[in-house]
Amino acid sequence: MTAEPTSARALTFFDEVVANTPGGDSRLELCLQCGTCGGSCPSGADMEHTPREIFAMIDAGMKDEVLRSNAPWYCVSCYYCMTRCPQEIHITDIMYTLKRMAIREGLYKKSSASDAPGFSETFISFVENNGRSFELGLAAVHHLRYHPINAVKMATGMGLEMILKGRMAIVPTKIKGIKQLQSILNKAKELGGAA
Amino acid sequence: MKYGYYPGCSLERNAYSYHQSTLAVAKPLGLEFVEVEDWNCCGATEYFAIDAIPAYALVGRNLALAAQQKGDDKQLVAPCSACFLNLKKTDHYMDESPELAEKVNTALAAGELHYEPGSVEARHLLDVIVSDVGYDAVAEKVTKPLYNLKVASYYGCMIVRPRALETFDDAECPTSMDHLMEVLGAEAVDFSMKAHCCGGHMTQISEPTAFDLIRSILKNAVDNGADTIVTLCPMCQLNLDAYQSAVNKHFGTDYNIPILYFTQLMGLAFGIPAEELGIGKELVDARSALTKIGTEAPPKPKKKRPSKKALPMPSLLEEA
Amino acid sequence: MTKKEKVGVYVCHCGTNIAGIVDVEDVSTWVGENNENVEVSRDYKFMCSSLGQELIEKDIKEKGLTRVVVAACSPHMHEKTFRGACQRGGLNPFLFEMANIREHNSWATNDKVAATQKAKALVNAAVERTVQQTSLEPIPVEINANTLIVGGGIAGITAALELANGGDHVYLVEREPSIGGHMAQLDKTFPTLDCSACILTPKMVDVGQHPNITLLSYSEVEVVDGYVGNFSVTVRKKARYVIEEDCTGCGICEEKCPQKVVDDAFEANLGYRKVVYRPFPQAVPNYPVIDAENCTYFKNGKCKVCEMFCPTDAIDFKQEDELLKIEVGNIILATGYDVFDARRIKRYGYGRLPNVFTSMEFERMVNAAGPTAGDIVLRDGVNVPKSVAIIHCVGSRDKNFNEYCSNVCCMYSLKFAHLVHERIPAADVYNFYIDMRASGKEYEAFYHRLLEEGTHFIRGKVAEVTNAANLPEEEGKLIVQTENTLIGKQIRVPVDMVILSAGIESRHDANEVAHLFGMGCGYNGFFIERHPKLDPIATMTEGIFIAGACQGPKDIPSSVAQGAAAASRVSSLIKQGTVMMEPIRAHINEDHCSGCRICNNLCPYNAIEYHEDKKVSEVITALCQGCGTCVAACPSAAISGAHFTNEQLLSQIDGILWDVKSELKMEPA
Amino acid sequence: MNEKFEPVIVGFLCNWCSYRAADLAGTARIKYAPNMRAIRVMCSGRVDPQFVLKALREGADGVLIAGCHPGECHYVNGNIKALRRFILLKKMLRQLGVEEDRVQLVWASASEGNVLAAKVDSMTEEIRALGPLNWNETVLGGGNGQHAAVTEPEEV
Repeated sequence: MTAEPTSARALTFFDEVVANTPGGDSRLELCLQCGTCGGSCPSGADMEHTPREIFAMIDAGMKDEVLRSNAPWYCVSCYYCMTRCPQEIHITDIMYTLKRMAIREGLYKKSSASDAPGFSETFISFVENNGRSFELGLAAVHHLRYHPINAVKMATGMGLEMILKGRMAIVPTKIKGIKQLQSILNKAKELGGAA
Repeated sequence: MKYGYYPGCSLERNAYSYHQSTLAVAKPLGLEFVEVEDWNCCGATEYFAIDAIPAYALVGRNLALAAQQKGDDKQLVAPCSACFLNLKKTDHYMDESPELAEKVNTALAAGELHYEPGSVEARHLLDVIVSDVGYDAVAEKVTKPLYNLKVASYYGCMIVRPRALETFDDAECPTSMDHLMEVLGAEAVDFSMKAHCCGGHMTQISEPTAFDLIRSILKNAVDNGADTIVTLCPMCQLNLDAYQSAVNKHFGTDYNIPILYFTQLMGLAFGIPAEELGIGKELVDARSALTKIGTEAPPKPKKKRPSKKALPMPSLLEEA
Repeated sequence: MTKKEKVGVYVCHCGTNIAGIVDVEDVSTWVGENNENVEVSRDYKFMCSSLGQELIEKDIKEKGLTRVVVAACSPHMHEKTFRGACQRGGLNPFLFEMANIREHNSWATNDKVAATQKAKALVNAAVERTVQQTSLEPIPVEINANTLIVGGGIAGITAALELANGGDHVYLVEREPSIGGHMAQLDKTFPTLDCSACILTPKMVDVGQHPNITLLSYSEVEVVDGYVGNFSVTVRKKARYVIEEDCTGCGICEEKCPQKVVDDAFEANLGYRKVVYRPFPQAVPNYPVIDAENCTYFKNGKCKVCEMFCPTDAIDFKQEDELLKIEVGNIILATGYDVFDARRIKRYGYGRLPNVFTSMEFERMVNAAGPTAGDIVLRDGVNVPKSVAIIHCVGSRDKNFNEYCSNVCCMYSLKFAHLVHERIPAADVYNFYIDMRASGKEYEAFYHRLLEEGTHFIRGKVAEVTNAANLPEEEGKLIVQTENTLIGKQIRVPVDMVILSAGIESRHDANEVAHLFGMGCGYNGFFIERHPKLDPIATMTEGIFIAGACQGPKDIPSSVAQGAAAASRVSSLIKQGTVMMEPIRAHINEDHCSGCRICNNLCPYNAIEYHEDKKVSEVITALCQGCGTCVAACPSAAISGAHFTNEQLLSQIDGILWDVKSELKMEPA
Repeated sequence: MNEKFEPVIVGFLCNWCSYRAADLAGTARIKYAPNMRAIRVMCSGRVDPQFVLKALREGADGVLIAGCHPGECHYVNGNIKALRRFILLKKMLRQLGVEEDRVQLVWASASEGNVLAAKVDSMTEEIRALGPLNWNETVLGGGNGQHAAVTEPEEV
């Protein structure tokens, strides 16, 4: 029997982040604030807050600021931080958690990377409808939504070249078991939570 | 050697040449790849950003299908680094967290599927070639060595990291593809940026960020005298190849270095015609670089004798 | 029928440490009322205070107590204290028992009810156990006045001189050809910047010349037998191929030897040495050794230049290793540390990028007697760096390598910064640190001095060192990439030279050495001390002491202090002449022994002898260490382990389960 | 309020490693289940199987044997002997119809207070799940007082 603490501490933003990070232990509480992550991050120079700063802010309960930061959206999943972290904190996974929380809370809209979730959402909408990703559709929809000028550039420049080289499909591929996949995903969405 | 094969969405189209060349070199190496029937997208780096359980379930479906299909072997080969990592990570986390495994399986049950963690082992194509086939067996198949060709081996991220997943090569300074290139007769150039990020999806989110990363990789390869950069991931190839002209425009540079798949160079060395390897589909034309391939082995570069005053250079850990 | 004893029970509050969780009054009252053997039971604020101890003494005398139980902290903390109180009261100290209700109970839970219940069980068990205990007398062991010291670094040197000056004989065994250890490699020492060699070499000479010190350099301990007071040690004296008696240390052989190799020991890879060599000019002893692995003669059978030129015919290619047997009473281990191998952190480029240096390389570089005669230059040996980055915590404070702080790197990194400022005044010096740790005497002042000298301090653990330039000003430089955590920005600092402040690691063979001496290594490979605060010098094995960095990372003053402390501990034992050993030994009852000999092979110390004539086994008390394995194994229960007898332990089990005993068992048989 | 079953575990801790590990757990104020009651022995090799059986017979729901890590035994290899006895003991418990998990072994060095604490926690939960032992019913059968064949274990 592990004794219960005499008075339960109220759940903090920190607890929320930890609880929403799947795959075992996030180890977030171990952060030494050494900056290895911030120094290693390929897009760290363009982040409004380095991962290290984000962790300090999580600890300080600055939920609004954290979920509005562009930092999680600028994470490229290169896993340098996670590999180098002297405390073996699961940094990349925490970044994914923050993205999900930002979407859930709607706070990403106030972020300077406000179109990043859109990219992810467009991407998965193709996956959910076809079972496969669809680059042309993704590029077109994403750019038309957020960067109309880029869309024009795409259609005439690199994108056109890709199509000419046969490297971009004009129509999406659909898997046979799309219904099966959709029931799986729908069930998964119902289950929710982190794990 | 028989393996399950998960090509992933990119290999269907933008990286079709990777798919083509993979199958072309698999044959002489005695590798039999059985494609997972009706596989779906792995979610790349996007699905995890939206919703965790569906993201794992998405990958879970592929693992379940692979497990159903596999014969006596539990190996599943993925040529794309992102696919490889997602397959491996999902299996690993399901194994580590029974709670996650339960949720994923509840979702899979809605499609009458089930996946037991550990029943499929995801492997990257490069790992299979260097570890299972081995350098010696590859060397035996070389009929047209890539003499004189200077190659920068670019690994990117998701094949060597995170270390928690016990990768087959070093997370910071991988060398397996460099050795492979040497076995093919090419010269592997020093390449500090070999495991750095290609920008990933940043081309879609913040071009300046992505261009910075792409440029630093191109620059380092060119600075070290590389004729070509070889890759092992469709995303890396796409970013370095398709965005090269945009990067040049952005920085006022004039890089013109072709980006090939390592399987394409293997094919060439095995004497397979370039068309059958999908060479020519790259946006930065590889032909001029490939004309550099000579018929005779270049003389071994003489080790420069250090000056009398020079201090001894420490050995590397592998040499010690 | 159980005999009735008069047990005194004392439940300690330990301030609130115990009383805050355990209802000590309840425990005391309960045991007094429920255990018929208890004569008196009390609770008291601090039992270990003199008043608490007097309470025990008084009760023994006045109430005629025959057993004493103190429920307080761990016996490892205060068993000795209370045994003393019993003895003063006139009770044999082995009729005393402690119940650990602090470390094992009040400190381990917040549940007051459960803790009180558990305390009752532990106290009751102790009472039941004492009833079965018998009077024992400690075993006196004579102490051999000779001491073995393993390791001739500054800690071992200090210990050796302390003991030798006191008139006792010391065998100093050193693995390398010379004593001096890591300190001999250093240039200046922080924070006072004394020249390391200037303060160390006189001590080395003293050791070499001391009549009470037998110096066995280029030697290693192979076998350790015996126990405190009487160790028997076998030392392998490796072949030097130089006859010590004939060698004058003139150095001609070294000068004439045609074969040069990189010196990966003393010069830390930065310089070369001959194949017949002394690690450094002031080596003690001053005889050279021949490195057989690289010697042309040993490889090809030709050369012998050294032999040809030696004026005293002191070269002997046929020399072989010698095994020496020495008898000592105590052993001090001062085996030092290894420097973290910086090549393991690939992202810092050591071994790949020429102008990345390790701290030990830099020590040799700035040393006037080193390969560059003290000039700070790049790997080409010519160019002088205009900017230098010093990276702290290389291999330290990192779970991927070593989790702990190496204790000395911050300070020597400051020293490096100072030396660069001193030798290259125009150079920019950057120190990349996580936390600046300058907690020794005058250390903080040294840090302030470096602030004044204009060192750039950047708080951030370096992410990587690369030669991949992005900007024109980065071309041809090493770029140090990190987050400046104080401004929250990723930065890239181009420099000419990078120094990696490598941490301290336990010796690579620390585990084997620990095993050889019958003691333990902690998780990180450092030797385990008897108590981390109150006894960092002694080990769990009587007669074996540790000093210096083999116990944990430490700087020179701390190593010297530990070396002296270890000598003083040994001196004290020598002065006592005899040591009292706990009488926890096994004994075989001949009448019950069936002569099955199961115990013979189980004993790890070969302390059980079989008498063929009587068909019984016997324990040799002097060799027995009291582990009790034979006691547990004896099928005829003929072996008893003093102070841990079956009766004592079975009673303890009975007592500990007072609240859950099954009904059936409570009934009389 | 529903009373949770609180198992009682007797712990045999070796003097050099695991007893000190428990000391360290306390010193570090690691909180763990208060269900284990420790008995100090000089070495895990001293743990006679009859001690374990005695504890189970007298009402303990589980027994934990804790020693130094293999290779780190203060008495060279007493812990290996403990391990061999432990394996035989488990076999015997199976024959007696006692769940194997009621007797567990852990290696905890003097610096591993956390390891010992975690073991006590996990073992407490496992035994809680098994429920009370009730030796009389389980082994003696129906509490008729008949002694089942409790043979002395084979020595190793």
